[in-house]
Amino acid sequence: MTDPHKGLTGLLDTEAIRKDFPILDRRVHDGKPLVYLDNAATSQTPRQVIDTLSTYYERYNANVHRGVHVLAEEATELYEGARDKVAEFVNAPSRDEVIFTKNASESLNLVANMLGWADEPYRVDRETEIVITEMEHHSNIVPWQLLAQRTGAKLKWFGLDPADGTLDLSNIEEVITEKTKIVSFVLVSNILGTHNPVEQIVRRAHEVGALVLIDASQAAPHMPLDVQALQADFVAFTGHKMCGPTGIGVLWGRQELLEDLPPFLGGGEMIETVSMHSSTYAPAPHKFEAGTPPIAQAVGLGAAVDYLTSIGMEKIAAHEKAITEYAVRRLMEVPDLRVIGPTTAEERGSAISFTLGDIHPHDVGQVLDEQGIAVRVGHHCARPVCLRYGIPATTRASFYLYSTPAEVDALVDGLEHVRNFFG
Amino acid sequence: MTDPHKGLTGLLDTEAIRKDFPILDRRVHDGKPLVYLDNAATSQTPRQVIDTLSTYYERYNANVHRGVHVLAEEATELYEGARDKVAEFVNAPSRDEVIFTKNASESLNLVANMLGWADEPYRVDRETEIVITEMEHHSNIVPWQLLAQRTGAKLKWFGLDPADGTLDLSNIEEVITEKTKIVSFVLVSNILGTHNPVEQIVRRAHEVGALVLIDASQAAPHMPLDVQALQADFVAFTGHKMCGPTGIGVLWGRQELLEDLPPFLGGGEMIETVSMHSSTYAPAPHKFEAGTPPIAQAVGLGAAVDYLTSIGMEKIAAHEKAITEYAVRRLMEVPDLRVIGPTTAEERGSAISFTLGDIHPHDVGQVLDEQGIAVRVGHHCARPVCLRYGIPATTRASFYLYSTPAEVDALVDGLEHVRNFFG
Amino acid sequence: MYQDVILDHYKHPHGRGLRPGDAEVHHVNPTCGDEITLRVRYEGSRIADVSYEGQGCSISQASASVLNDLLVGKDVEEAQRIQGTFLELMQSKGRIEPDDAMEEVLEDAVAFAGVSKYPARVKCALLSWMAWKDATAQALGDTEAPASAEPVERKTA
Amino acid sequence: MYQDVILDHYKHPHGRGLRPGDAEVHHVNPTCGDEITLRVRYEGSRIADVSYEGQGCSISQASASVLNDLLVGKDVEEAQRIQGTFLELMQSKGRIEPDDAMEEVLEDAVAFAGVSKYPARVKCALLSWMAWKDATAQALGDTEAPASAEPVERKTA
Ligand SMILES: Cc1ncc(COP(=O)(O)O)c(C=O)c1O
Ligand SMILES: Cc1ncc(COP(=O)(O)O)c(C=O)c1O
Repeated sequence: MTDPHKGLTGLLDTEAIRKDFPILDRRVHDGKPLVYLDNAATSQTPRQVIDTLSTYYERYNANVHRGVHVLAEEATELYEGARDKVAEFVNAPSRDEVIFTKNASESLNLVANMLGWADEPYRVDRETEIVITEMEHHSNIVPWQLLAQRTGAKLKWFGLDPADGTLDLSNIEEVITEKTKIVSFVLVSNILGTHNPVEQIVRRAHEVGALVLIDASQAAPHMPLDVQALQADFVAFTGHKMCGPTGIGVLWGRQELLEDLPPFLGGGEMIETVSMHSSTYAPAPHKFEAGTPPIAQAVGLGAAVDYLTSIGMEKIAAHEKAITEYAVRRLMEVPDLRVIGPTTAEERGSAISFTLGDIHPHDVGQVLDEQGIAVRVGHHCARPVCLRYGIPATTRASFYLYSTPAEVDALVDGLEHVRNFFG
Repeated sequence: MTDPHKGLTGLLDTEAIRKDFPILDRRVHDGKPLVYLDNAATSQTPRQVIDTLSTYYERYNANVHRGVHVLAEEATELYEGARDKVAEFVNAPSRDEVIFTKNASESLNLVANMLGWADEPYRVDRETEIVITEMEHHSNIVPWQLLAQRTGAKLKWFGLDPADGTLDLSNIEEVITEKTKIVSFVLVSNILGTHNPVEQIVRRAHEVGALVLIDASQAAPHMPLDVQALQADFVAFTGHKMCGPTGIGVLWGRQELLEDLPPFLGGGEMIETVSMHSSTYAPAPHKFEAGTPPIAQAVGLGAAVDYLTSIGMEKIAAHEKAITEYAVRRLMEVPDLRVIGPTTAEERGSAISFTLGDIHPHDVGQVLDEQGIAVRVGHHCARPVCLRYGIPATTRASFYLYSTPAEVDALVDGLEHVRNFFG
Repeated sequence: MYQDVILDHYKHPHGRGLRPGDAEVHHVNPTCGDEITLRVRYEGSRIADVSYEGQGCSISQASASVLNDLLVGKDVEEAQRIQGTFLELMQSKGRIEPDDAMEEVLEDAVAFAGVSKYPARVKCALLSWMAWKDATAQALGDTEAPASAEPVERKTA
Repeated sequence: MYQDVILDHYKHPHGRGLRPGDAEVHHVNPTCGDEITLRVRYEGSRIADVSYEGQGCSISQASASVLNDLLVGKDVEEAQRIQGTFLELMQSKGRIEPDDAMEEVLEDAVAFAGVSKYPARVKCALLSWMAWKDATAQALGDTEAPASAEPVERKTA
């Protein structure tokens, strides 16, 4: 028997890495080993992060800022230290450009709301236009629909070419115009895996003076991210997809913008001085962090960033590229399987959506689950993509630094079983 | 020597309880035992909650809702189970009335924003008025200032009587009028400790058809809370002050209102169906929970609620009452000490603010800290109260279920030391 | 959860296809995209036909087939009782073990007991039943108006 | 952090009280409510007086007293060097152990080295120094205009 994994290069030492993730030892459905291929929905949490959270609550827990006692000072240092780590992780020019939110969705809504309440030249109103794309996650669609409804602005979008799962930018000059105030798009699609051409979109947006927000939720966990290289004005991502805890997200924004733009949520921590008649606001990032922040979660995200950095984002990207290449190749061998999205491993993320003949994704997912294989089925919060492809849903397998070629094999075998079961 | 604690009744078995809180064993500043009296800022976290968080990440972590694999189902059950627990904890008529947010500040902002975007009869606009009080936390002031600025509504408030730290409701009929759309006030003040007269305010508000939002951030941790008995329309509180993790808050709201009111943040999880042209929203509570929620944090809050319930909220309230009574009595014996707020233990919470002669609270707090005693100093995110009293700041000691009379003694001794030090 | 009975109905659905009816509804499960178009035809209070077209998972398709088997020929009151029992079973979270009495009422539909353990799938199983309930309300509400030869077409999304 | 030097200055502040000046500023530390009103008087580029009134913690009060000691009589350029050194010390997070050279420049102000370990208190120590910097900018900016007998009063919140 020839080794089916021969020729796969750039793989990480997953045997060692998997030891860091207690959940990967779990058995489900009467002792079947868990094959976790739902990483685009949420990643698993390494021991290092879990321990950081416990230690935080066991030794340092206090409310941050302004406290003069030891715990408050230590908790503040840990919280602000996490900001330093995240700033470095995305190569932010300044730590004050890193805003902690509760998830990527809040980050995206935060920008939409700032622009709705902003003064000129940023203000989105009935004279202006908002641009998104047809492959956005609902979290990068609905906030803009709400903003458009509430301000009278016009919402426009780039269409999707179903042939290869890429954006149709042929009409970029008509879509992004002098009226455009903001262009918000996903760096790597969570449903298609498509990696979008940042430079072309950013260039056109800045040409007309529009701001650019990049949804990097599916990028930050998987590749080196450099907000300066992206040349965007805002970048959003979420902790729970990058080995961090739930309840923490990030918005990076350019300092001048954060200074100029109005606050979103009001409350403790985000103020400079308050009287009953009026208030002034703290400088960014605090201006955008109302109330007690997700302290432990930020600290946990800091630990996740340390963990990922210790392995190396370049290496993680190479590992995933090898796995994705292998997975695409093996999946295309499954009869009746149709990949929804790019069919190369170049310029794509590690989430792979597909349909399997007439078998409904719910059934595919359920029968895979019975074999211990966790995939996601549905519209993956990107229903417009399904509408465009004329399908109700897809099955999606998505990989991470601990995924192995053997798990790809298990998926392919599982799909054979699904076909026989419903055949 | 007579036992100074004689006659204190209703105390909990703090020796047993303190074993649940690892941080209470900490020593600071060269081995001094930690005396943690900053519970109004944040409470400490019992082992039971810390373990629940670890177990969540070690065994069940997955994104909730719509998943067909085991982990997704288990995580969903845990998350929604936490909602059941919180609903029961506050005696909500329906679990669907419990919305998870990131903190109390988000809960309060959520209501302000819903009302700003609502249709009649809820809509806050330039014809209408908003009522708050002078003793609110900044998180219940700034959102309304922002709403007033952005809609043109008029912001009014009940003043504070510095003589006894209570609200001046003598002009209630002029403050709450037919134009009032919302009355938002704090149940127990975090700076004064004042417990406000709910019934009178709610009666007047409902008489004129205004909605009532109660900020129960300092009440939910300390006493039985019954949203039905309060008769309010919305109640907000925060997890980290009630033995729960950071990064989780709650908004309870009446079902009909949650059905009628528009969403706030847009994104995944909060939708029913999305197309590029328009979207429809899921029923409450999901309508108000955009994006991946703070899953582990909600589960942790559920564990905190279990913990508090196992001890009994009535008993916790009785314990704190005894401690507070003792603390007020002992503090009043300290020369030059002036309690800012009610000086009885009746109808007050367990946060006690004071000034100590001319010694600035920063100095008081710092010298107490050197003795291992953690108190908070400053305006406690309630600067209008300080303005009203004509003081820059206060020192605040605040107690919880694990606080002991001996800790009160330590505080009083510490204050003596402060007086000598700066005397 | 995939009982043979369910797979059989999925692979060989009973009564599938749209035939004339007194009312038509279109129901969608927005979270997974399952769809059904369903018509009912009454003769007095007796269900003369339930016809349907749709796309969706095995559970939703098999459930429509079972519905057709169970309800056609029944009086509306009895059908509502059956629907109520099925709803109860599906909302039981796996806690109801169907007994003989229930099996008498639900026949093949007892095979769905296992589905009730999977919250994400309960809606699939109920899709056609909710559509039938809705169509019936429309059809019987309409009997007061003079009976028309053309089926009434209404859509509920 | 409470060095005797600091406590001494706190209890017996030097140069406290408002006297005539060329410029006046009012600075507030919004997070803790510390306030200072500070005037500077220049004779050419020489600091003839720094007078102040304020309320706040021992650190902010002692720091103003030390400032008065250090800067009155100095030329503005030298004063700015001293201010720069003090700022550097305060932002050192306890990492600078003042050496003799620094002590030469800062004199009593080296006692604040310990404060730099407490982020919440650094602002207190810097309050009067920031006010002085601001007042100086105003006073010297104004020397171009004909010198006036009345002090210029400006407020910066
Ligand atoms: C009375 C009151 N309201 C609101 C808040 C805000 O809570 P959080 O900071 O968790 O949003 C607090 C605590 O900081 C509070 O004491
Ligand atoms: C591309 C993309 N954007 C945004 C989000 C929203 O992230 P969150 O749910 O953490 O807010 C997700 C994940 O769900 C995503 O995949």
